[in-house]
Amino acid sequence: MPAQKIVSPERIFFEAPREKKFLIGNEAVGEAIKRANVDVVVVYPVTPQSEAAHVLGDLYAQGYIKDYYRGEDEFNVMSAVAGAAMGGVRVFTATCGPGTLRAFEMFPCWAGERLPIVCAFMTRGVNAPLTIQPDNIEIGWLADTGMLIFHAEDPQEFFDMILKAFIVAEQPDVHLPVGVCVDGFFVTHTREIVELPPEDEALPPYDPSVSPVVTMDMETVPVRHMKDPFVMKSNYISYNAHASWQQEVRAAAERSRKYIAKYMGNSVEVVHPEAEVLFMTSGTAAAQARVAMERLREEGIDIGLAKIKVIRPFPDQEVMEAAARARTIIVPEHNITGWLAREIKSRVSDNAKIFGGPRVFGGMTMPPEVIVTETKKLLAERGGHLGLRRPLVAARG
Amino acid sequence: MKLDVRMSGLGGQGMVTAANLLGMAAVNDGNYGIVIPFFGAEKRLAPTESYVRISSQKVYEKGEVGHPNAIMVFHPEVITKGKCYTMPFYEGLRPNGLLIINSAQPLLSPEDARTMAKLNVTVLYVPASEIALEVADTELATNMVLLGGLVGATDVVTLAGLEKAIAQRFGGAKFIASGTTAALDDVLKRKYSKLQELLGKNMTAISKAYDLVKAMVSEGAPIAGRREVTCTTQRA
Amino acid sequence: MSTLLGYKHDYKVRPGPETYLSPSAAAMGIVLPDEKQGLIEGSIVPEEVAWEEIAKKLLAAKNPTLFPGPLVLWAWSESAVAKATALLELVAEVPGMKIIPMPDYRPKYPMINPAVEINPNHPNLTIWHNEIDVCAFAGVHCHFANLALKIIRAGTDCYTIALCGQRGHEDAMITLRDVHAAEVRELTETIRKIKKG
Amino acid sequence: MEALRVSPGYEKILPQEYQDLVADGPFGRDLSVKDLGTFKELIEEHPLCAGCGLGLSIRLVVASLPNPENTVIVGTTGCNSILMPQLAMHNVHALFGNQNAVASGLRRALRLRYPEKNKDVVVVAGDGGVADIGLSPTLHSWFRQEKFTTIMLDNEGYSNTGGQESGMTRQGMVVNMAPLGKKFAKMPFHEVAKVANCAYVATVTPARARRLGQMVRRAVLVAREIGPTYVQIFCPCNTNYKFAPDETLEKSKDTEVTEYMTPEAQALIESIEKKPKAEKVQS
Repeated sequence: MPAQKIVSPERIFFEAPREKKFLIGNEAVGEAIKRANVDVVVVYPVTPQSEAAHVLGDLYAQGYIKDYYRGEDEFNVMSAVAGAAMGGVRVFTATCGPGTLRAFEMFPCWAGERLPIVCAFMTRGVNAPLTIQPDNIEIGWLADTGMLIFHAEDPQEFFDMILKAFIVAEQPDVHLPVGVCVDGFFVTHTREIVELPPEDEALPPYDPSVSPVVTMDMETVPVRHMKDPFVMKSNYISYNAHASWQQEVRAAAERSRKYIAKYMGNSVEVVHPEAEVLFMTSGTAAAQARVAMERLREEGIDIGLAKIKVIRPFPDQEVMEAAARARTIIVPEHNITGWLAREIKSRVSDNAKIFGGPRVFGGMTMPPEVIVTETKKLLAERGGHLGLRRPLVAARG
Repeated sequence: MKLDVRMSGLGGQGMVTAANLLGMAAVNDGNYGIVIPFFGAEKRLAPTESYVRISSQKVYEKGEVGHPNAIMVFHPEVITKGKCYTMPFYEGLRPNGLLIINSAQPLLSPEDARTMAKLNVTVLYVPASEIALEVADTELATNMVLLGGLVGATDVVTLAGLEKAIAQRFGGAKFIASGTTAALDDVLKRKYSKLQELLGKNMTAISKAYDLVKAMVSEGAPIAGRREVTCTTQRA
Repeated sequence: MSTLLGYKHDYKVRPGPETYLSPSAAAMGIVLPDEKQGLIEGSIVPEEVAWEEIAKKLLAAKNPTLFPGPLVLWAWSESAVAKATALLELVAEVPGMKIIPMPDYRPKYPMINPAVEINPNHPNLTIWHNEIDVCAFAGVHCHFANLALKIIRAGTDCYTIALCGQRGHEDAMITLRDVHAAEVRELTETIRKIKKG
Repeated sequence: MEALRVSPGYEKILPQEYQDLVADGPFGRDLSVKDLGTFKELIEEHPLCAGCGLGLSIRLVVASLPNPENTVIVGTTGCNSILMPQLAMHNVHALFGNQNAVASGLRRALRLRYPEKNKDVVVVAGDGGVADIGLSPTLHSWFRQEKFTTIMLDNEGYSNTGGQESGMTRQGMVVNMAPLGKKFAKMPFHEVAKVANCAYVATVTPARARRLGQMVRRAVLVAREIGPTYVQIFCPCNTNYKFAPDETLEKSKDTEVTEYMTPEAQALIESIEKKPKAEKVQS
């Protein structure tokens, strides 16, 4: 490995010259970790994350990561990185689908323990029947763990979000785990142009001394400390302590908004904000919707796109603002539950105008043609009472 | 400029490598490329596909190419025995598109041939495995020959861009490949004592097919629209 | 997140008792101050304004109390000792100001002696027992300070002040951020000035 | 020990128990079980049942640590975890059964941050936590040769949840969830530890307090230098097995005291124990 110099996060994120590479998402993970000054990685292989797990091993062999091992399963991987984070070092891991579910007990535990762990989720479907294919149903489940959740559209965004996740996570007033999610295969195995800052520059190291909780090293005061103390005596005081603790975890997520805005810009990217029809979506569904949007606009349909990059903390204000202008909102998703449509509908008061779909899952691709067709069908049905400024091209004969 | 390519073959024939090289070549030319492998747990000799989208504009679309402009068939059994992920193998092929088949002689059924004719598709037979054996002394270069054929027919990337891509892919820089692909890489690298030799042989295979296909195109006449073209080597 | 059914805007961080389970101020839209700023009852002000308000509150209190936490009670670093020393000077400047420590964060078993210590899981017991009307937190790890400040707001009428070494506490009625020894001394100086009139 | 030095001017403000800890605590003093009663212990009050053998065992374990000022305890769900908040040391409760995975990460982190100090990590967990729900991380940490000690407090069942059968319950015992008597033998876990390449394995009881202390100390020192170590402490639960609190010590004698060590561990122990105490390295 080249000798790395420590530079400011701003330098890496915004200022350093970038070089074009042609990478798959799993390689982009390695490129991010190479520059992230990570101390400990523990990881377990699971398709489609495995290549990233290999790359992380290579980075350990090259000296970019100080300690690394293949854990015994995802629950214990998430436990091991928690232990390392409690010991005051920067950690990273990655999993997906069945691994996410196997590990699940640890995610609210990370948040409750205020551990700034960054975990990549290369989402995939869950059994049964067996699948290894893309499907982001797990993001909906992760959303209520107390973790911050980002959703990247492509390898470039995956790279940038992972690096930025460390800096957002480690703010003393935030200090929460961050899940950086992508749609498995569509990002992990897709090769695209990724622009990278120099590999001889790295983020400043994690500083455990500004942690809002006690680092478990017998150096941090107070030495009389259990992480985390039981507040489970059967009385009102204990219940209130636990309730307040949960609120504080959510409050920390609220505080992250300032840093997310600073480092990641808007949590919602809007294209054609004035449009009367809006795709509101996330991840690779946004990529597919971009293509569908262009085709529909070529046909004269006034349609735009709002891509939601941050799922937690959910960008309520930005979503409400984007939604306010549109008369019809369509939410394409890569899962059967429609967790994103649910999130959006719960924020927008006139939510009868929000349509969840099209949805594909189980590994199916979402061809832009399908989004185009479904959109036209919907608009044809709604056209009459939409008060559209001009007639729609209806697909239905 | 925009070209969507689907490559169909059997696991181990280098569809993913070819797709990567094509995408890398496009990027080397200053264009945009997006390469998608077939997502599966399938193994060697199992039906496999890979996909490339090339454009002068940024490409957003992910997932398999459902409506290709060009289909490359790496193994005759994709057609004759239906060993193909997409059924039939030409499903979604756009009108006026291109179909390149690794075969010395025509093997489309009369029915498929009629369908291709109706779509005004150019069907190009290239004896890629034979050429690979002849110029590179290994069938593992079949993918290179087919790439040469595609470029000869479409000029979607430059030969210089492709040559650079081959150096990037095999030139020792870290490249993340699946376990099986990595194993086949090792076979190739063992075959040639020097890396330069491997790069040279690959490029020769590409050029050979490129020249053959170019030669089939009469001066100034576009290849699209010709019905069935059989490229033959001198030996064949 | 909240047991309050009101709108987020216009939320003020004021002495309680507020409700059965108070919301966190962050959930009610209160944001932390930036550098050189403070927060008074949820509103951002220049830090000098916050110093002055803290000084007034402490001087007007019947029973002002400093709650020093582990980060200043224990001499684990030079800056910790410096802040601890500066805090003692501040306490000396406020007539009748007491010190009740928060030596650690574990729930006390079998019972706490609220006369001699405060605990983040049930800080209200110490507030009630000592009839504390204005308190200042310093040197408490931020997570535990927030727990305590919120529980105090929920169940007592105590006015809370946070002298935070990090980014501040929106759950306090007045918070400063980046408070180290020098900043404590600035505050002490403000107290002296106000005492002089 | 810097973390237990009082800031000037605050000495008298601290509650008495902290003043005692500062003045008479065991940190940096190389004390052992035989010194009990002469120093402020790291665990005193606790909410466990009267006569609890597990509470006594933890008291003895903590008093035997060679380096308490640099030791972090990792526990797990169970009766022991009800006691742990009272422990005057850094100790971790993450979840039920993941203690050896947490300890693996923690030990590696502390080694990275303090390469010059002997930061010891000691797992203290019940039989259900170690051998049932935590079996995989326990064994894998041993196979990986993680350098920390695992101490099982074997009370032969799940006491915290109300007295259910565990893998360590003896065959034939009628307890909750084994209404017809436990149908298979007590897991031979100390034998498992040897097969899984632990460098030091001991079984003991709080009835043999000084021997327990010696074994814990040896286990921690071997783990620091060589590899994983395991101590199994038999401390039956008087509440669930329904004997009187004052019978605990008598009942806990019902086990074999055994000690196993690899030749490498034996050499290390001999080299340490033949040195006079004053020469021992303290950090």
